[in-house]
Amino acid sequence: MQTFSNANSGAIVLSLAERIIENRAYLSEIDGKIGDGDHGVNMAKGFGMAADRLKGKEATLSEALDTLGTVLMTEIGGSMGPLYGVMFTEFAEKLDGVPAIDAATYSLMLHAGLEGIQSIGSAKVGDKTLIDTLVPAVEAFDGATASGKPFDEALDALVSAAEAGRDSTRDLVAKIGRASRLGERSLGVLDAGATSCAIILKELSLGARARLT
Amino acid sequence: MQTFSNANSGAIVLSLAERIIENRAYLSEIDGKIGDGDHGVNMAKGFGMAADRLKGKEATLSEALDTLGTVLMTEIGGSMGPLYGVMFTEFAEKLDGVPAIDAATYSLMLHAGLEGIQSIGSAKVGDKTLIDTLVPAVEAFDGATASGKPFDEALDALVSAAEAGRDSTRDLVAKIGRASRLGERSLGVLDAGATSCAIILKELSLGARARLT
Amino acid sequence: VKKFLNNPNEVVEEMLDGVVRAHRDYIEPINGSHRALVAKTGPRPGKVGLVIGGGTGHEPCFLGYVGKGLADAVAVGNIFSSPPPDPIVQCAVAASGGEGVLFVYGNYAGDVMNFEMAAEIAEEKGIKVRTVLTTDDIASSPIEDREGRRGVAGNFFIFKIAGAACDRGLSLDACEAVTRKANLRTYTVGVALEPCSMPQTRRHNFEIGPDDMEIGMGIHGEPGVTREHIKPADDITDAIMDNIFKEMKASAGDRVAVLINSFGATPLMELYILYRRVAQRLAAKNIEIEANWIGHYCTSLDMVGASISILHLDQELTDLLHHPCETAFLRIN
Amino acid sequence: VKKFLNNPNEVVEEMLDGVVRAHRDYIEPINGSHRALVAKTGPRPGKVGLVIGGGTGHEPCFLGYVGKGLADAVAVGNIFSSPPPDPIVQCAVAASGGEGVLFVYGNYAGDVMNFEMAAEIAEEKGIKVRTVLTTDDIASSPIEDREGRRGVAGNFFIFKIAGAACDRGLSLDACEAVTRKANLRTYTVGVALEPCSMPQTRRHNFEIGPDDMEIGMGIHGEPGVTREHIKPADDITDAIMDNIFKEMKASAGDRVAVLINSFGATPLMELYILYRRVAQRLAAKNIEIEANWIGHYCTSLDMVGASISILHLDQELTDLLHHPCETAFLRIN
Ligand SMILES: Nc1ncnc2c1ncn2[C@@H]1O[C@H](COP(=O)(O)OP(=O)(O)O)[C@@H](O)[C@H]1O
Ligand SMILES: Nc1ncnc2c1ncn2[C@@H]1O[C@H](COP(=O)(O)OP(=O)(O)O)[C@@H](O)[C@H]1O
Ligand SMILES: [Mg+2]
Ligand SMILES: [Mg+2]
Ligand SMILES: [Mg+2]
Ligand SMILES: [Mg+2]
Repeated sequence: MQTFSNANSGAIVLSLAERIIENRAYLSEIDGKIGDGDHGVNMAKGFGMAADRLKGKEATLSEALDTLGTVLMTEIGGSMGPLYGVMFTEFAEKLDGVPAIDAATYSLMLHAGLEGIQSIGSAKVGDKTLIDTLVPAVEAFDGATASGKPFDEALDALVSAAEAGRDSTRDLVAKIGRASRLGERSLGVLDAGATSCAIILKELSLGARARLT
Repeated sequence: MQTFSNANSGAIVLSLAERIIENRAYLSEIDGKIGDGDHGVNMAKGFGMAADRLKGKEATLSEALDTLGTVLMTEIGGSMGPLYGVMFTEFAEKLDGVPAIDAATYSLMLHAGLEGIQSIGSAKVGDKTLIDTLVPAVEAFDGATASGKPFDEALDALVSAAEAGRDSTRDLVAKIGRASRLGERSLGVLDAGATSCAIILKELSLGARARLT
Repeated sequence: VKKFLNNPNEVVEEMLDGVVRAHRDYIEPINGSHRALVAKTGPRPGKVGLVIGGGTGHEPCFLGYVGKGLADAVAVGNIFSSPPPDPIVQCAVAASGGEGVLFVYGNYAGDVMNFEMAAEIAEEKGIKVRTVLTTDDIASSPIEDREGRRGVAGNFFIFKIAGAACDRGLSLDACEAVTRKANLRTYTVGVALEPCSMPQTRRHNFEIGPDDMEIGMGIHGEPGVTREHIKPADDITDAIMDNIFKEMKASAGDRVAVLINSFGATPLMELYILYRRVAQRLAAKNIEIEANWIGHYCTSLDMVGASISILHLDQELTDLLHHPCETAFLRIN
Repeated sequence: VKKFLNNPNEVVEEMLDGVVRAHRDYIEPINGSHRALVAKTGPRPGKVGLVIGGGTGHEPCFLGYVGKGLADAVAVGNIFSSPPPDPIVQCAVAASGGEGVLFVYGNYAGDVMNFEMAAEIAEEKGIKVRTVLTTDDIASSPIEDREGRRGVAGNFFIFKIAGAACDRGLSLDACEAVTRKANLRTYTVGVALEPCSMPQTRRHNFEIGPDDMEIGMGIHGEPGVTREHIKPADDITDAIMDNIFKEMKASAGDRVAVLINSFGATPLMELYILYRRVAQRLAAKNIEIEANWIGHYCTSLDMVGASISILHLDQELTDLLHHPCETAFLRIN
């Protein structure tokens, strides 16, 4: 059975931060079209702060995710502070004390994050939010493992589904958040949160995949 | 001896106003380079107001110039209100009561206007102001009549000298007014007042020339 | 886009450093944090505490309205982003005088999540919290969804009323009720001519065509209701006032307060031109202007544009509007 | 360039219509003219009258500073143009309380010509007139030509001092003397990042390259001292403060008032960043900030830029600075 080690996997969070910082301008630009243009800036700030705290430390993945979740939740504010804050905190909690992370644990982790987000916001699939990335990604992962696929293939399925989910937001009318007041005018552009969520899920899963033994 | 009639020549002031209004944007643009960009706007406002008061009236040239001078002096403000205000008022005074205006009267008029301006401001030739247009124009007119040239040719000389005087300001360093704080940076652009003054002198003189009998 | 900046990532910290130095007569950091500022004179035993807050980029909102007779504390977020729960909790604690604390802030998903988490924590600390979400932007949602609307420049009026109610020693219930009433009677519509740009990117957050304007623009540059060809100032004002009149059930003899607010880059000259028309429109209906404010009251960084807010007064609101206050950007006495 | 306008040629009239409606508590037209406005409470027998004025496009300069304890009347010109003599004379008459009238305005050729003509006419009417030209823009001419300098945002301080002196009932001589002192002790430097544009042309009055700024910019968009590559806010502030320190002979323990003024489109956020550095620089020399103002006090239409003004106080100026006043844009009590 494929697993990856919690110990020393904290570096995954550093590369997560790198991806977000790289995409700062892009994410703000998307948010500017139907939102307020701060998504990339805020995300980069929060992930950058977490990375600064982690740099040089040999953190476990669960510790690193906890640091990230805590920074987002307590220092960032905006929509992303609470939403991603709770997601990463939940992720961390499910991995806490697990030395070798297998597909079942990974699935548990994903579900806990999703539930955390849904406990704060009330977005559903189709509302043009990060939920449109997260829900199909989790489902694809579970579907793949249920049909007997190994961890690495399930991660691939997760990444593809996340990206397809992100792309689906282009044709959705926003039902929640800032863009919801736009009605039809919100059509034709990606949702910023769905886009950052796809980046996060991809980087996390690529990190896990590269460490599978 | 060539003369033109004071009566019914008030229309010259209307065409003067037309020229200034046509050049509104141009004059403001020049003023914007080394001044505050309002010359065309203010001139057009003042000349337009005067034209509105004159329209439909059969004014003499002296009456029309007096209206223009009074409007500028009492309603326009800025540098142009007093300077051109006094110039046109002085012009009007010298023509007042003269039925047939000859070259000698025209010269008297020009000198009175020039002195009026100099009594308010203290600009000299070379300071990069309208004086650089006005002084050589008056001198050229006087020179031409002194050398025996008829009124029409003297007017031609006046117009050429006014335009040459205007052009001379391009290579002058401003010594007075807003632009004077710029030093060398005021080189290379025309002075706004010198430019409007050339327009005024040309239109006035063309109007006179066309009416000569 | 050019701005006076040092490190673009430190822009909020540097601004707040300037704010704290400039306004020390009115506000001071709570436990040394510039993200939670308390009025020097404001909180006191027996008085309901008023906590306001939100993202930055709207200066003088929100910190300019903290002081005696107005808000007791302000929680300060990043640009266009709600503060996290912690500074809000600190504000609640600092503002609390034992009679409960009123949270008043704009209705945005991020603010709601963070302020609600803060309210829970404050309640755990034994502080009773009530919340009024401001929803004055009538362009942001149809009337059927009044509660879904955004809070924008009308905040100015709603804070003022809430602050006066608290300062008069009304109960938490009463403070909440009159603040809710002020919110329901405040109507704002904004119009943008040019976009704003974030200091960190120095690029326009969005684009408006060279001959267009955006009606109903939010204070974070959220797109508005319609994008139209730019019109004369009076036509724009008429469109806004028609919308306001549709919702505001004002009769001849009624009184209102008017706020003409620049979004940042629109100068006073143009605001007066808008005010002129607003006054004409109100006069035509025999509605009296009890008070007016014209200037930069709730901005959106460097956006070119303006908003018009009308507070439909009644006797109680008129009274509270005139109640003295002393803050960096509003003084009544 | 987009603006809220109706007829661009009527922009000043429409603005003044708005002004007169908005600020009726403070100012009223003299003989029905919006070009000459008098303070509702201000002029009174036995008090020297203070008349200020100049072109428009600088709002809230100058009309925002008319009222009890500050200016008694303001003459209002066209955009960036001095008013003609007539409204100035009307102001002198309205402001006169028999003890003479003080004219305080910026040192510009146009203003000087028109105000001097007005002064002559007022003298003919038996009103004693004294004039103080403001020359606070230290970037506009070298120190040897101090009298040739422009008057810019430092007007704010000079008007305040003059208004207080008049309100205290000082003699015309004494009012003139202390106003002259305030002018000599006020130091301003402006920086523009982007040009302004006139409502009538809606084009930039001049151009500044995409990476440049203009140091020493005047409030009418007159070019400044140098055009340089744009620098961080602290560097700009340092350059300005270095220039000011060169002229201001302040010692440790001295007190100053600080004005950080937006030229129109620069938002408060950035002004606070400038203020932060000004405060740091003053603190490093142990110079105390007695009072500060940060915002839109003397603008230049929609120009992006700001100016820093320092008033070097002494006991008399400190006293007069704190003297109460009540105007549309400055209230001290
Ligand atoms: N209730 C919610 N549930 C899930 N996602 C949400 C919710 N509200 C907003 N979002 C996400 O937040 C994103 C915007 O994030 P961001 O720009 O950082 O915050 P803000 O909208 O406060 O400026 C949206 O693109 C959307 O995906
Ligand atoms: N003292 C003076 N004598 C003659 N012309 C002058 C004087 N001062 C200024 N000018 C002229 O005035 C012109 C500027 O006019 P204008 O732009 O209308 O006024 P302002 O400088 O007040 O904005 C200058 O170009 C110059 O020719
Ligand atoms: Mg956003
Ligand atoms: Mg000019
Ligand atoms: Mg935001
Ligand atoms: Mg001018």
